[in-house]
Amino acid sequence: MSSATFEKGMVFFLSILTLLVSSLLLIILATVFAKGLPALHSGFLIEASEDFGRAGGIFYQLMGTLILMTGAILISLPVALGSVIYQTQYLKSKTGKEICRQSGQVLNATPTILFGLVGYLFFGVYLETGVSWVTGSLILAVMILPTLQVSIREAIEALSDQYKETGMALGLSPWSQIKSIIVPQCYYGIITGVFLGLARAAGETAAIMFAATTFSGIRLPESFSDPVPTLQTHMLVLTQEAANPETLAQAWGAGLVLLSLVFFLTVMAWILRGRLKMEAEL
Amino acid sequence: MKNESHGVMLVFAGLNLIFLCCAGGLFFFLIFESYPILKLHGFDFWLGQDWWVGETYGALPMLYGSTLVTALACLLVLPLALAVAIFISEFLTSTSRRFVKAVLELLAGVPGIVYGLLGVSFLSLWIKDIFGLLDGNTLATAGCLLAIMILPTVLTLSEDAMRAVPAEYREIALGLGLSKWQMATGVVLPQALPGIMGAVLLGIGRAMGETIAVMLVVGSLDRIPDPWFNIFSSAQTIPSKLGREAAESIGEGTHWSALMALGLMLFIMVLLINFLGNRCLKGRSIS
Amino acid sequence: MFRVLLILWVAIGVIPFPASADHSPKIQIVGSTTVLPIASRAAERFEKFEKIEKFKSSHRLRILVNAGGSGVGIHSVARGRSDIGMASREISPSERKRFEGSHLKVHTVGVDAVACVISSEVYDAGIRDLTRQEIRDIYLGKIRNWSEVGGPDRKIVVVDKERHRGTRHVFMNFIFGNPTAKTPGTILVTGSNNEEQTKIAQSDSAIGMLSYAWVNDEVRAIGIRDKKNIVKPTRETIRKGDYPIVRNLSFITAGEPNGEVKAFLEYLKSPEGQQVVEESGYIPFT
Amino acid sequence: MSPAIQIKNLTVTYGSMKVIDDFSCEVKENSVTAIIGPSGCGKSTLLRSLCRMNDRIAEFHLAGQVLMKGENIYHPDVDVYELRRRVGMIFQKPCVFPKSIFENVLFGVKHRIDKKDYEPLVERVLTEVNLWKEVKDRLKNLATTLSVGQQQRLAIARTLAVGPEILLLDEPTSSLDPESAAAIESLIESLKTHHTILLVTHLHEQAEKVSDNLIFCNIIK
Repeated sequence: MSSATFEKGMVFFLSILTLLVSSLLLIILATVFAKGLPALHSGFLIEASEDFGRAGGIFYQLMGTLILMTGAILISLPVALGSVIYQTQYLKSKTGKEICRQSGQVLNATPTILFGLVGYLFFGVYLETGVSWVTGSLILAVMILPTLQVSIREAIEALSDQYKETGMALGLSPWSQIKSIIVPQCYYGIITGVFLGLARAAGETAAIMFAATTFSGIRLPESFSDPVPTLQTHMLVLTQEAANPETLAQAWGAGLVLLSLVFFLTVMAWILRGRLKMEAEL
Repeated sequence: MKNESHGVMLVFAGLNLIFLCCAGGLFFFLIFESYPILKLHGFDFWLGQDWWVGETYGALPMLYGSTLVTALACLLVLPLALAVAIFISEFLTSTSRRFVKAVLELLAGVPGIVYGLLGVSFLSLWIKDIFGLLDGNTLATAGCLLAIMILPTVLTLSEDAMRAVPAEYREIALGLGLSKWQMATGVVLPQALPGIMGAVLLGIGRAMGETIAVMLVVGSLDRIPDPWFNIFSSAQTIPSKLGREAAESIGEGTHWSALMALGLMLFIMVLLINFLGNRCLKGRSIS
Repeated sequence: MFRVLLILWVAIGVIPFPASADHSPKIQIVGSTTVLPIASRAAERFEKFEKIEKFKSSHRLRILVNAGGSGVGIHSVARGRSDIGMASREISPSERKRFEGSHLKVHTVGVDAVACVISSEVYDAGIRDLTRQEIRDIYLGKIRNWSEVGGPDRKIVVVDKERHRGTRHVFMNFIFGNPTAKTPGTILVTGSNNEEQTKIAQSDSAIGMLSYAWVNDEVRAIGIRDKKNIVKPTRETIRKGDYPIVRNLSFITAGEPNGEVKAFLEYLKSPEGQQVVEESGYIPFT
Repeated sequence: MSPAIQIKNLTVTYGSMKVIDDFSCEVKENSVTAIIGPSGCGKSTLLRSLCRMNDRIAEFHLAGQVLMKGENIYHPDVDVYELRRRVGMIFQKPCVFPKSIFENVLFGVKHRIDKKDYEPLVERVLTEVNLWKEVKDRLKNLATTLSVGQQQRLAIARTLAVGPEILLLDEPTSSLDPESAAAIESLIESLKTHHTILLVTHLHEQAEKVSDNLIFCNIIK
């Protein structure tokens, strides 16, 4: 078999593999969609769940996930923005920058279950926030910090030096430089980071499993110390009853809603990242 | 005007400090909380074979389970990722390349619980039937599920490593009359090898840390499988153990300290792997 | 541009904010998945029941129920992390010693039996009862195939529960005389009753332990044979006390309950409450 | 009356590379001084050192003295931002922000003066750089729509709005077409009545035409 046909064969074989891998997503989507659809009756998104999740809707679970997500961004955005601005504008020492970069990588690589453990211990037990949506938001905030920082840092570094030099030449103080040059110009980078952070916080289960959620009895949290039902933990409980068809259908329905939420946020981040590139070339 | 900008700098410095404390605090708490058990048991905590709450705490089964599951995932992913990465970076047009990359990024974003659901409803039943096992929740199921989960990450990073190979190398190869295939395997692949190593290591780091999907399909049996290489027996990994038992012992007691020691072990392993991975990604050889 | 970012940040902040409106009272209940159905159903009924002012508490009371197992229930009520702990087993001596300071008080609301359960396929193949010794050998890994106890020729899938679970305590206490017995024969460990029920239903040669109320046509309960007489777990045998593996289902409080917690516990002991226990498949206590 | 700028044996090194070696000169007030020399002889570095733009660069090291109105600008308790407002700098490639012309002009001062002074200031500086007639009715649209020559004049207007005494021009016309370059040169002559101007260029006739005195800068070996 001459080497030419061998090569053609190999390339063909690889193309099949690539097709297989990229169709993997479609297979996952199709299964979740096909399995989840029967559960999506009219009230699925607005009714409460009944009979331990075997029937009814997932309204409060969805609200719980949204509350945790937004709480996380609320806490994480200022810290991420502030720390990246400090690292790029004020921090000069090489070792200082290296330490910050390494800590960013540490936080990004840490298994999320450890955030749950140490987060619950520190926030829940030491700071007395107990099992509540506040603890959940704080844990998720720490978890998505690196995601936000990467996007913000990308946007700031993509900013051409010319703008900064011009700002400096005009004698702008660092704060006014940040306020009128850095933040406005990196606006899309920040928003992209927010959406990526939301997507990651929405899909996270291990970190909030025992720190922020409850099985039944709660609708909307009515105080800072109330836990919240979430889509993820609802799915976790239902998945453990996979033998019971109605429960499994509910789990798939919740999975479909969670997956579409995560995909929606990711696609929004892409659209904004597109604007970011366009912005940088302006 | 002078003190105003100084005050502002302090605010930003403060925010940066909070960020550093998060990273540092995590490590500190893990060490601080696992100190009691390490003092009590010392080394045989890591080597102890049986984990019986209240009596003895042996971390070996979890350690072994984690390593075996990750090794299995890595074994399945490596050839597939390498082959597909070559095809994407060398043989695909740029538009379809961008489309495949987008698909991969979406795949990487799928939450772990959805993979868990897929694993429980399909994978474990298939593996049970194919291999005629007693129960579908085994190391093999967890390994396959993890392979699917880390495939997008490893694939994207390896493909980036291959794209990072300078265009001149390709021109020289083509100039010498090599075919595209010979160029890909002869020039691009060896050049991109450190990057690919980095990609695989980062993939391993993520596989090690996955909790939910593994917890649902690994069978959570705190024992090393009787013939040690038997991947078709239930076992336990560190994150799965933490996920199952953390609620019971939260906050105090030797049980909690033992769990935190497990967490510390996982933390150090993942950090080491990640550190090596990032060094490779930067193209510096590991030596 | 900066203002827009600020407005977005504040807008995001508004979503979780309604969460901190009024502080209506709530009861936190954590613990055994066996007792959980009673607590959840009673909670729903009690909130409606309590609305017709029978127990005269003004605010809309919310009762939060969480799973985790008897061990978690006892630990969290003793540590004050929840108002009521659910347990389907007695408080162990080590727990009593450890949580002396919290003066744990046990309120029993029902009785339940732990059945030795097997997959329906094995049940249909003729296994109707086992001796205590046989079950012990299965969990010790001495018996590995159903054919050794007169069943089909299939390896036994020995399913065990997490160590701190109440159902396991009671079952192992009966089989081994030691609630935290080690079981080398185990093939698979599950957590909640629902997970165990699922595993046994999915398998065709499994053996496990499950509260009597969770038995269904996929997961069948078998009798305990003692030489000649066989005791099958039914309502009568449990009520009369013939069935050996029984336990109280109890709600545990740290010290004397008061206010809403007292009202809820009284409701559980009231006829309506016992009706909920009956509906959940357990035997009322009174 | 001490000269506007006094440089005494200035030596500037980047890490190991010596860029300026023992350079001294004086610049009289309200005059145009041109520094001529081939590219790479440290002209731009000299200019940037006069308004301390190089402070942020890690291996930058400066010896010698730079005095403005007798005051050493590298003295520790000199407020760098105050200094940069007194010394305006124009870059080779005009840089305008992706904002309206109006906002661009006010960029350096908008948080330091109140609203009612915006209109008159914009008109004054734009007429000073004789750009007012061309843009007065389209102040609101994006500055990036202007031609390169207009952008450079807008940049100068923006710097003038801050009210500097000294103007440093780093080859202001090298990226412009001849016609707008001539406009900039005539602008420099009109500006020298109220400002001290230091021009860096490699075009000899531009230097002779515009400047009062010349400084030759040679390549250090």
